[in-house]
Amino acid sequence: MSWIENRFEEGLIVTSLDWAINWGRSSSIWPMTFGLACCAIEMMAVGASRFDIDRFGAGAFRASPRQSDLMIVAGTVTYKMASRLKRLYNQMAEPKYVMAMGACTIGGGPYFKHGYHVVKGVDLVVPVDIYIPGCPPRPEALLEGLMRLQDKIRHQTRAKTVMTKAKEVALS
Amino acid sequence: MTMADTVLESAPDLLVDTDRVEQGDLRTEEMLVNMGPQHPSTHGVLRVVLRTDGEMVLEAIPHIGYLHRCAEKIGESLAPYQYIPYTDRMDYLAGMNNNQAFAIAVERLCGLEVPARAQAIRVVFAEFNRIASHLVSLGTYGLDMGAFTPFLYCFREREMILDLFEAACGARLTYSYITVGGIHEDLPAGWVERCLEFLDYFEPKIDDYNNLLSFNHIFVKRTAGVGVVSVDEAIAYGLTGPPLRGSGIRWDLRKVLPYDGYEMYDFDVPIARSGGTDEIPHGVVVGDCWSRYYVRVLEMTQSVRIMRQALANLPDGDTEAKKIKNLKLPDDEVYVGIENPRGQLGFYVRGDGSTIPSRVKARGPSFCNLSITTPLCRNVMLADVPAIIGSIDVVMGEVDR
Amino acid sequence: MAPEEICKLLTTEFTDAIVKTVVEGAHPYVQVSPDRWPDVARFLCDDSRLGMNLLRSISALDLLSDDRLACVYDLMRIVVDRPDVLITETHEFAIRVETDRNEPVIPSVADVWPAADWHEREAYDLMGIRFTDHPDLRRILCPDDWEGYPLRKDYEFPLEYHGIPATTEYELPNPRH
Amino acid sequence: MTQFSVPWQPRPAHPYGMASRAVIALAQSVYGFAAPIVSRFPGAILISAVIATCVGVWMHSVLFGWVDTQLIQAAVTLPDYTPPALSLLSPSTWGLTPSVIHALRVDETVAASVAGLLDYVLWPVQFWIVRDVVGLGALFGLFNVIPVYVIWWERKVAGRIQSRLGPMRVGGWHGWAQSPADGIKLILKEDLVPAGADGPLFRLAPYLTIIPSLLAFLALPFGATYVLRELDVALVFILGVLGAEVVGVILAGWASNNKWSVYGAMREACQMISYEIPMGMALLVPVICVGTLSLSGIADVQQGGWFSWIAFSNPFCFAAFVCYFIASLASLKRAPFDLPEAESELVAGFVTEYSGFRWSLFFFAEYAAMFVICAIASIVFLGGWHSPLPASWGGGLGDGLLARGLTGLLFSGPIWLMFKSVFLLYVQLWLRWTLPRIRIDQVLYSCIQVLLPLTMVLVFGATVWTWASTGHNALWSTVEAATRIILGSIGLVFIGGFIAIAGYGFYHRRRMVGNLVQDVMPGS
Repeated sequence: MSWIENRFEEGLIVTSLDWAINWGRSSSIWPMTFGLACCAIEMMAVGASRFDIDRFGAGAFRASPRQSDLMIVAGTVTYKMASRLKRLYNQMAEPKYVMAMGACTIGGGPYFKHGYHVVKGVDLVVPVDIYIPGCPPRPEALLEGLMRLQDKIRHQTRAKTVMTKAKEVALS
Repeated sequence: MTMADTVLESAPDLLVDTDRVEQGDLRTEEMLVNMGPQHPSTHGVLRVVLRTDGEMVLEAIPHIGYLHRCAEKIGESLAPYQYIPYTDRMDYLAGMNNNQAFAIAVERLCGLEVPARAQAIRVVFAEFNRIASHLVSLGTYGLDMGAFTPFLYCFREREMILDLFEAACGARLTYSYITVGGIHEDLPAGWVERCLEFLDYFEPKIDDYNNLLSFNHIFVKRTAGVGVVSVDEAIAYGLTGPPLRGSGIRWDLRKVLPYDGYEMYDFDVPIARSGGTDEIPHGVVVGDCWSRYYVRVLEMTQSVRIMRQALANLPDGDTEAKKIKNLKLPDDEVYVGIENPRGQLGFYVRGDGSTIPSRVKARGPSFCNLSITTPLCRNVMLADVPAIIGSIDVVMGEVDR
Repeated sequence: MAPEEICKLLTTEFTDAIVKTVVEGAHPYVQVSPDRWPDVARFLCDDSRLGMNLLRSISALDLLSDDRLACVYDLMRIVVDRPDVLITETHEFAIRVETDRNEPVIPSVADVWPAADWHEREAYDLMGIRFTDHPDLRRILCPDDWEGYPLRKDYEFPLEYHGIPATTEYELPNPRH
Repeated sequence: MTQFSVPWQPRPAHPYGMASRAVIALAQSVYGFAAPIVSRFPGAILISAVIATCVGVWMHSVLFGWVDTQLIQAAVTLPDYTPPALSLLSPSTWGLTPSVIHALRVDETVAASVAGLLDYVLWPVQFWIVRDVVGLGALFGLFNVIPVYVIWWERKVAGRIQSRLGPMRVGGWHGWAQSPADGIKLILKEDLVPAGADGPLFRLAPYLTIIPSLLAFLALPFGATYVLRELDVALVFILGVLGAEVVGVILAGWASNNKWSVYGAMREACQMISYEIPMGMALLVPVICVGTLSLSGIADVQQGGWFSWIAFSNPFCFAAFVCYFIASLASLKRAPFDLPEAESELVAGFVTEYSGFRWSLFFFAEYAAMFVICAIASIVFLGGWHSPLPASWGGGLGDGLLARGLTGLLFSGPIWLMFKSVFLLYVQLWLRWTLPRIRIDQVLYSCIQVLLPLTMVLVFGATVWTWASTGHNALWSTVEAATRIILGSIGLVFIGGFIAIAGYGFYHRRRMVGNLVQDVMPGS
């Protein structure tokens, strides 16, 4: 969408387009089948009968990173895995989102102090959109994370954003 | 230079199977394929390098360590009661059993006496967790075979088990309920009744799984006679649990070296039988994937039996041993093995007189069971590799620790 | 067989190989000198009285105060003569092999118990013990280019690995990259 | 990384112009008016949109028919009619001009000025090119709508089979807008071509896959008059064209530079080429019995109601129907033959490296081909667009507009073909979510060792049966009638049993799952 982004002022056409695109994207977030550790079991539970993430259109778990929009990093990331994780992230097609699920991916979690082989937070490897705390987070928490991600997507715009001084500072 | 030669040069330890060339078979190019660490059927982050000739897998070499979370280093840095939560995260499908194994190891080391009520409750939860773990194993094995629906049925029942776990200890997956010297807290009011209600509901469901998956003709065709492990091979590679019983040996640590009062309960140790007898489908060989799978199904019935007995006569009394504050570990060592859903889970704990052990070694059943992958996946079809790995039922958290 | 009988049997068979026997305590074991260890292992596995066919675990120990490394082999017997009968008897025993900390070498027993293959690789990976005649002695858990042996008591944690900061005291980078 | 605006801060006020404000106010009021209705009756809107589409298709067919019968036939009989010479400037063979049309519509009751306009509207309809464009537009719409809603429906069916709900939120009523949302997302997703891939071939492959299934729609009759091109060899054409799909798949697998893709492509090639043979042989059985390759011709034979359907005409056709259905599952790579995209073995099969729009083209092709294959099964074996009631009963209704509508609804019309195809599609989905996957050697075994000899026997048997029935022997006619009644009754029992079991399951759905589940499982 780079050919249209940041070209036009906000107006009826641009905002309607925004609404349609954001609606499509937020309603169809396909996660990647990518479980690392304990949290992956809760991720499977989210896809299963009681919680059923498919209700929100996010139930089409894709095995190939090319077709998935969301990487749920579910579990501890180790140094041996980090390069693979980064590679998987690079293989995903834009727009792509990353969810750090669980304490280990947020900042090493219980393995922070003595875990010589554990990455202290997946945001050191790939950029993260949503952090879901818990060890492991309950399925409801993962669903809540999905809602927050949908909120985030709904606030995207392709219009020229007005750069305030505060934003410049925040983005720099 | 063919592609096969290139592969062989880069990996000289992979030798070409000369028999097949001598037979005058059509010689095709070999290919090295990387399965995992992100692959739907590797049950986590297992990586298997396959040397294939078309659809035939000539050799499969597992690479592990993608989830190495330094559990043993942490074990020698923390006091035992602090280490209990880490054992949950080793075999995250059977947290209760892991808690139990480490707790028993420390108790034997320090000579702690566990009250009878705590022991009975431990048995209830260990068996309950065995059912939950086998349900996941069943479901994901169905997934490996391409049947999606049994997975969701298994998870539906597992959610109810997790509800009961939650009522007891507040966690769905990482319980830390069984702790050194007993259990954390007594059962909440009404728990036993709810649990019995669930068992009544659950027992007939096992027949449903059998009708849907176990005796499905396609499923039997896919798994029967595939990945046969002989008795000697199984013992030599240190296989324990359902893979060992799937090879036809009635070996169960709950019977051989009973712990936590398992000698008081009446239960069978199911083993695999060959096809054609007792409603076992034709084509099944003792030691194949189907046998390993079916042993798990039968074990669930036995677990229900044990739970009913344990719940029927729960003794009264304390749930925690005395003197467990500031537990000093003596200058001694101990190795304790218990029967985890996946096999023999052993903890080697060595104390040095302080509150922190000087060495904690976990012997994961999946770690040993997985080591048989290479001999099993020799000259099989590509589709058999998920069948074999799934039937071993590995949990990478415990393989890599 | 009780642990005492096993100790007795081993001391009569291998007088020169046995360094120490510990019978009391929760974990009876016999310490074997490294150079005779493969023979002892073969005897333990093949002898009809012992028949220790299941190698349960290999635990590598770091005895920093003695400047030694050790391996504890936990063994067990599974009777396979009468299949289809519930096995209720067994015996378990442990063997300990110590080696020098600076030049840790122990002969491999992977040909006796194939299960030892991965256990020895793990001991090599985490404790740095070299097993001679091992079929494929590579690191198993840590990456191939990992430095040091993490389970040693004097192991220093890495400060970074392939550009990823690993210390617990780093400045948080901008998560937006 | 996609750039986000900072979401949690209020936007600064925008300096809109007067006109923009008015437009926004108008848009807001329209939306505010429409939103409650759209959100309250989305199901009704969806259903009425479907009905409107059907009505639209039906209307233009009626229009074409009217032009054919009323104008062209009448024009030819006009005394001063001279057919113009064919040339590039006047491509019509009839040379109807607005004035001729006006002269022909003598019984016009509409006001003269409107009628004059109507002449000009009707004028282009006589040209085939115009009709083709309209027909192609309708077909293309159908081609887009069918996969979109089959995918949504599959997710719902899968959810129900698995005791969960499936899409529920997107668009409101039961997530009916799920597939359009997926479509928007997929179209806007980055179009990746892997570095090692063969770029041009990689880009070409999805189109090579989707064009065959689009072409198959050209010759597929939806009803007696609803066909774009009536071909004498429609059956062979559709089978051949669908078989060409494999070229795109192999190309996709090969050009991706991914080993899993190659595996998927090779499996697909091997499976599809081997199963084309039993599939074609199974279709040969009814062709031998009927004696035509034209789909309309085959369907016309079966207008005598339930017992005249080819599947029930003799035992060989009945068996051929079963063989055809199994073989079609394999050649469509549906479960239990979904090896080319077996998730647990090959990550995503031949589409592993495809993203976004190109990937969705593969999916569209697959679901459209599914529909075509099911439609062929219904035409060739299950009476096509005829209902279980004999079509001749429709004659009694008269020739009015309403009567024609009722005939289409009750006796023979495209809605019946749609209904039958969708039922067969449902059976495919049902199998997909119930059965495990079989192995590649078993796939080939069941083709070469089981299905192929079986269909050969069936072809031979059908030949003998047809030869025997040409003699007009009274005894043989009795045998034939008895066979029809027996097989038709078996079919009735099957359908009745299916409806009974489904109804029983639906009625007792709570009790069957168990009381304990009721409170905690929303989907059961």
